[in-house]
Amino acid sequence: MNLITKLLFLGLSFTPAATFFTWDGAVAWSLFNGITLSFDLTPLSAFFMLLLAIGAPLIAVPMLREKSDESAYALYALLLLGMQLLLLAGDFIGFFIGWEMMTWSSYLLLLRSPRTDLEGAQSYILFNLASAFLLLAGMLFLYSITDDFRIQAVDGLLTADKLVLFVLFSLAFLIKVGALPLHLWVPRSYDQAPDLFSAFLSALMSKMGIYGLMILPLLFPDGFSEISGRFLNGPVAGYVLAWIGVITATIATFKAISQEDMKRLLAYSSIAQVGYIVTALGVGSSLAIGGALFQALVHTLVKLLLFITIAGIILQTGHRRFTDLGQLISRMPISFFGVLIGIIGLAGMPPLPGFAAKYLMYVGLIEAHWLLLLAAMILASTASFVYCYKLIYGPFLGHANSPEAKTATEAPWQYLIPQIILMGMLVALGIFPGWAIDVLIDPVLIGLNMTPIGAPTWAQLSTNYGGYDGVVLMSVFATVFVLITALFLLIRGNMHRAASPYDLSFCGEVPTADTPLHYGAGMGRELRRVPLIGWILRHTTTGFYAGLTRQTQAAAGVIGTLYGSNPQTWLLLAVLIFAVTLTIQSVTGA
Amino acid sequence: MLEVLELFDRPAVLHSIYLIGSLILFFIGLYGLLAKRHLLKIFVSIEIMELAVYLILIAIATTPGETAPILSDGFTAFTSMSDPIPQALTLTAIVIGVAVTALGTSMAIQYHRLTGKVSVGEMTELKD
Amino acid sequence: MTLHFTPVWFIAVPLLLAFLAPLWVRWRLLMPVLFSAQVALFVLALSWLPTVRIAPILETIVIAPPLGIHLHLDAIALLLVALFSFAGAIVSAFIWLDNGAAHLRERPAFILMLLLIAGSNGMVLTGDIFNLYVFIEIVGVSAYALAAIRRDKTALEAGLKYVIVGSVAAIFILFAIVLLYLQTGQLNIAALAQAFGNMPAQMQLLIGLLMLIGLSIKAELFPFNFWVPDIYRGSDPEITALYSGVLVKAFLFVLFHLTFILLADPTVARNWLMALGAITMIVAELVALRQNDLRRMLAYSSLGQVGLITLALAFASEATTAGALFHMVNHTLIKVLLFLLAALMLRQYASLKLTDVHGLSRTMPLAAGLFVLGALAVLGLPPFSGFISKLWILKGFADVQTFWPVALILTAALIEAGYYFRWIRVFYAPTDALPMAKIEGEKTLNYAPLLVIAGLLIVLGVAPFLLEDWLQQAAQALLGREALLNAVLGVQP
Amino acid sequence: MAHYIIDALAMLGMSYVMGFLFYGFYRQFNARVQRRWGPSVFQNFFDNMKFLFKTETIIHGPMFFFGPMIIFAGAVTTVLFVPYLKDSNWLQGFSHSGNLILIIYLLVVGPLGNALAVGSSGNPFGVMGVTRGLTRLMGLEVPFLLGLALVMVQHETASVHAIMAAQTDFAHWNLMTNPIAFIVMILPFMASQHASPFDVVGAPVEVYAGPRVEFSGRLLGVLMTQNMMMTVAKLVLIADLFLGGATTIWALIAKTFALFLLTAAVSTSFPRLRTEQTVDFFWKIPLGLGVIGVIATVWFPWS
Amino acid sequence: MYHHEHCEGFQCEQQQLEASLAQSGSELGALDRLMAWFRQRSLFVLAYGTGCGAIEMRPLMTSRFDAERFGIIGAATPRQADVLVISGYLAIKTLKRVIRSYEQMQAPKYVIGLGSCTINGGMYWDSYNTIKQLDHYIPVDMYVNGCMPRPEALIEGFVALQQRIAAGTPSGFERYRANIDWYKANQRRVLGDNMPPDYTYDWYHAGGVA
Repeated sequence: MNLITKLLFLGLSFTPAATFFTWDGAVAWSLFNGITLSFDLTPLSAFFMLLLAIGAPLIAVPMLREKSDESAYALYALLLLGMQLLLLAGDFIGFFIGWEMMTWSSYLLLLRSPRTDLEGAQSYILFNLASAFLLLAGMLFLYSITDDFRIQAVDGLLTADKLVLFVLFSLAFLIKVGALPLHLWVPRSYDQAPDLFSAFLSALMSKMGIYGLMILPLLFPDGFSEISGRFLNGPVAGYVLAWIGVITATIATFKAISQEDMKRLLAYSSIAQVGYIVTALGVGSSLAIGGALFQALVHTLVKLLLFITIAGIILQTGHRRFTDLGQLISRMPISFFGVLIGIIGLAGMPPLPGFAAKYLMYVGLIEAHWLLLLAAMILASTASFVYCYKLIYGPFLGHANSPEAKTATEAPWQYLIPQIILMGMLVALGIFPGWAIDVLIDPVLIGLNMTPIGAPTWAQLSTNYGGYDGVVLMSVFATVFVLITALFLLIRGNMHRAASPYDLSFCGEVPTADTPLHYGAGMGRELRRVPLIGWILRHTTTGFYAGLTRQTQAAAGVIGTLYGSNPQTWLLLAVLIFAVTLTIQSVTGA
Repeated sequence: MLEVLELFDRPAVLHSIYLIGSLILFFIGLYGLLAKRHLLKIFVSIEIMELAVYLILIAIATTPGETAPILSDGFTAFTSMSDPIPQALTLTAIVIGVAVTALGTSMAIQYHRLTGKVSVGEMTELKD
Repeated sequence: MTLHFTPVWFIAVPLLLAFLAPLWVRWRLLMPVLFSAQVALFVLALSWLPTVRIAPILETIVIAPPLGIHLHLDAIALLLVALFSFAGAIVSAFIWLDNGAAHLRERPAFILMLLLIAGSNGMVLTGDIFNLYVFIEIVGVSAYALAAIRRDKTALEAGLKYVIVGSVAAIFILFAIVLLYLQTGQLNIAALAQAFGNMPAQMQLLIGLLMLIGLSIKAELFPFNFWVPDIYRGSDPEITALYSGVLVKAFLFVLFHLTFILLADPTVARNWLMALGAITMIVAELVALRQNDLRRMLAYSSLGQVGLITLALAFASEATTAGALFHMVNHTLIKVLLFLLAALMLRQYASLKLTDVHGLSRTMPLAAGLFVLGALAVLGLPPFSGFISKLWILKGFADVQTFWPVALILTAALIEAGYYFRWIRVFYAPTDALPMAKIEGEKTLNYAPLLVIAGLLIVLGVAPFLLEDWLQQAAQALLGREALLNAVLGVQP
Repeated sequence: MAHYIIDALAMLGMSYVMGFLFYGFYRQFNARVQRRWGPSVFQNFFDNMKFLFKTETIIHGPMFFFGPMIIFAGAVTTVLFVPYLKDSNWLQGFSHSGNLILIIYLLVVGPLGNALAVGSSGNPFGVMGVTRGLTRLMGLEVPFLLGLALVMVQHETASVHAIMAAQTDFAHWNLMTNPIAFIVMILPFMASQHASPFDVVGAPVEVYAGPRVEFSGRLLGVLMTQNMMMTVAKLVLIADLFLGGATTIWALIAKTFALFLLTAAVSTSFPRLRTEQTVDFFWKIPLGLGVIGVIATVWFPWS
Repeated sequence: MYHHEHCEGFQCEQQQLEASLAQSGSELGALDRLMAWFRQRSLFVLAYGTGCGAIEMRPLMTSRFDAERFGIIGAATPRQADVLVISGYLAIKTLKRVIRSYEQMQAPKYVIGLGSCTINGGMYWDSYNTIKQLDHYIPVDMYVNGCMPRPEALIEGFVALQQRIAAGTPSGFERYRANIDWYKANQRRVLGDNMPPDYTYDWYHAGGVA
């Protein structure tokens, strides 16, 4: 029974893949009053469907390790259903239905974690519903103008209408991707969700926001071009969006550096990474959109890998804070490589594909001559090195800081299989960036009526600003690495391994187990002394939202006093209103 | 003197008097409803208000000189008879009103037995 | 002898069955009769659907309108009657299957519930305004008595408060009817409608206001709905389900029926009623944020939905009206579901305070799941039917570029989400406490009626076109003043 | 194939020789400024050889060993992706398969690999140094890349070859046509060479020698070697980008030496900055200049 | 060059220790000579001032004496250092740190004893908490006497050390490795239970290769 349920669940997790591979032809479903839902797979939605198809089974595999939990499985299936509906939808109603199903089923999955507190759960659902309702408002606005719920209906609107739609939709989707200052829910929920579900949230659900944002370039109001033409090579709205993205990326990166909890760090890093995508979408050129798609792909793979690996660590040690872990490299070597590959991808280092994505986005920005944005983006992406380093140093290097970290063993195979698959995918993508361009991204660009980027060979990433060859790069690096290592080992001499982890040059002192040798949480603390970063880290939006909640509650309290318990008061009020209305109406003469 | 009495026979005057009287009654009831705390007094007030409304109906619908709407004693046509409908309505309404009042008072008595309270203001059990 | 089906049955059958109560008691058939009566009425209503779609049925009693009393069965009346019988059937099935509340399974409750349904049906069906008053009072009396039927302190307090407020509301209505009669000499609503425009404006205003306030108190509109939370908190949840699901809907119908019929131009009252609805909605949702008792919270949520329905109905466009009627249906289903769940939870937990139901999903997983479903539906989240009806309403507003109600409705929904999800989170909160022992009689069969509703919510959410035609006809019937006047006044005995 | 191998070896050899000679010169220069005699020009070579010939080397786990290998591989890759000569078949490495942005990122690969080794050593002082290094990187990379981006925008390409080819004569050197980019970029460039006054990360007396605290013997030798080669690669890159590249080896040496002299002059003249001062400095002065440069060259293209 | 051909008193102890090591300076191969030359040309001195002699170390690096021209430069961590200069008296407390630092230095490594205190206790000859004779505890390659010796003397000491290295003379670290038990016994005599942990030298016992 247990096994059958699990197998069924595993099968369910392949539904996106099944949809992706077997979908043919459009499907329509009539709702009411002339509203018809149409479903079809466009190149763009196929791209995101592919991400889903990759991600869903990979998260399902480690989930099988837990005790079989039917309701969680059911919710997960609903979530997948919602996301597929969303991606397939050809009109906004279907999109909204999928969007909402995704929202509430993910919320219910979030509740299954014992760590979810009231604030986390509430902020998750309220922000997401706010996003959904903004989307609904935008849909209705569009409908009121065009009498049409189809997504293509946004073409050819007036500037003012476009502006309204742009604001509504971008707010909706920016909440979903967690752009500042609408990101409050992201760190909380990613942190508190069940460990594997965090992977889903970060890797896949944030991509749905990106999918939504992809329609925004259609909506850029073009009325300001005469003002902006001189300064900007592009629409003002795109410029604003790009700045939102890059500010999000920068601030979230600094916040990530200052986190002391692995999952919170990854949450902020998700915000930052998605911020790059928003920036690239703001640029809106084919290079930048290609970069955004590439980044979406890479970020999906990387975050899946990292969250699954971290989940494995948490499973094995029960700890999640950098201060409690350490020195797992020898005990969890595969996980170490998982995180290593993950952070290399995250930091956008060559030769892994994170670099290809960043390269496309940078070139997109340079091509648009948006250099200040480029500078800010570089700031964010170099600052991300710090948190990447923290992420690998904290758990794996340094010294074990808790009894569990000293005795942990490698994560179970259910966790390792997805890790290994994802590592393989990342490395392969890094070697063959041209393949991703050619096979995955160019069809989408063609589908969006944009110039495809094109790739001369599968190994080459090529733009009109120049490109690079993944195979050459990888082989040079690997050859040198192998040669120098071999050379070094050949003339090995008296190389010996320290007999104790405490054999450190420690100013002549002898460190012991009690000496605080692990630098895990302290990393990044000194960044506060840099004025800009210190300022950013001192400020949060929590206060604002808490204040808003407080004010609403207070208002509710004030109005609530009307609802007393004395029937005479109720009647007195009714009679008074009657009298007053009657008098006013009689005097003014109705 | 007679003219004065005749004046009273005129429907408009008579109706005004009835109307004013009923309205006074209505407001007495309303006052009681809003100002008195005792449950039974409140029901009495409600009953007074209701009666005031009935009075208005009966009084305004009837003009002096009309006879009761009963077809007997050789009366074969509905001439100069008062409108029968208001009376029927009033009778029905009175029945309903009695039912409501009876229900209310019985509840009030039971409530008093259970809690010993008679005042509306003391009914705060339901407030959180 | 062939049975002649007439709309009177919707009123007469429950009344008759209620009067025969001693018989059912002797035969121990109270609950089966209660349930099967409602089911029969529901089936009857459905079987009439094809007929009514073609033309409304006018059942005259003795003489033709405007002099005689008549019942008017058109699409909307049929919709509501079917809805009321369905809600009644669900509630009675629940009471039957659930052996918790003994006092609801006895004769008084049986009679009162039948009376309540009969009265509600009568309110919907009748074409005579005094008849309407009588039905309002029948419903009122049975509702007051049902509120107090548990006969403990809280129930009696609720009953007393209800009596006081309800009878004052009835006096307002009666006053308005009296004035109407005195002005026109008519009691037939259609005839009144023709004469209403000829009355002096001051009188129109006075009557309108009296009627509005009387019905607003009954139909729970702000600022006349302060009584609602107390009553909902004090009486049994099963009964509350009927209040929220049946009673309020009947009064809402009456309010708008009269508005649309009496006023030749409904736009006169539009702004008033829309404002009333909007304020009701916002205020109720806001206040609900701070409620710590489940039943009070549900009461406020009910108010909020009533506000929404009012807002949509008052706009008097066909799309919003149809949407609002659909929302009425959905809201009835949802609130019956939620209140019956509250009843089930009350069996298990001493109180339904926020702090007492932590981790409820451990002990009552199905109840918690159904609560989630109900909450999602009431918030208007797909794929449940609440979404469709809200979308319908919003689309109706968007059709004519009226955006402030859209903004208000969405804001209200957001606030509503704030408290519903707080409760859900509490239900699913991790607790250290061991799961409570299951009480006796807690069985899955109890949930059967609730599962029916849940299934219906999903089916209607996925396939709303099942009800589409009916709803649109109902909306046309509600808004079609001329058609109704012609139909009623043109008929011959 | 053989061409590539010989070419690569030549590039590496040239980088190494130029590297230790430049550093030797720097020590001489520094000593003369301080009115000392100073060590021999070959002193860095001696030091490096001494470390490479140490008979004992301690390691702290496999990652500690692979870190220096990664950094060395990164340095070699960087060297091989920078074209040393203009209009020549030689000393090109694999630069046709790369571009400027790739090179900039390759510059960072090695240090990050090394950071893993430092972390693996378990010495908190080393990690502290790494953090400082990453912080400094965060500070310097923004103006550095902004300066290079100005050049890329100017030539509408990210290819080093194309940028080199566009600078036909002295008047068309980017130093002349886009001086603001050079000014923006040059100070961060010095910092990326670990030159004083931005050398707080690895200076011997700052938190115990920084990231290299645990490295000893031959591993330290490897680190020194790659540092010299990397320095030369960076100098060549800047010479390519701003000084019009070089057609002969002598021109290359002259141009890189001129750049190195500039660095050395700055280094000997200014006292060391703390990490956060470094970052703050880069975000104020060079970045501010960069913003002015963007406004001047992109928003208001006079030319 | 103040180098004695004949041993006197306690110096004989050291010569006896050295006697066991092969005198192989003249047998150096070409590569070995090159390596030795590089080594002597580049001496990194651990910046560790144990006593008052540390004050004499500073001028050594400055413009006036400029030790850098001999390839002598300071190093912050023992991992990178080649030469440990014991600058004067050595308190027992400091001895523990000195031993630890010395063992953390990577071979080839050298020790220079600075001043009289390292030779025979000097003016602290009767102090209860300084050691009297440094080469009982760690092997000394070169003594520079005086109290304190001037930087010139220090330079001369360094130069002498360089010559020894270039000649391939067996160094202290080999002696230390060969006679580790003797040194440890001496150290334990003064340090008692306060010995530094033994994982830094344990592998000497396994033939010097770990």
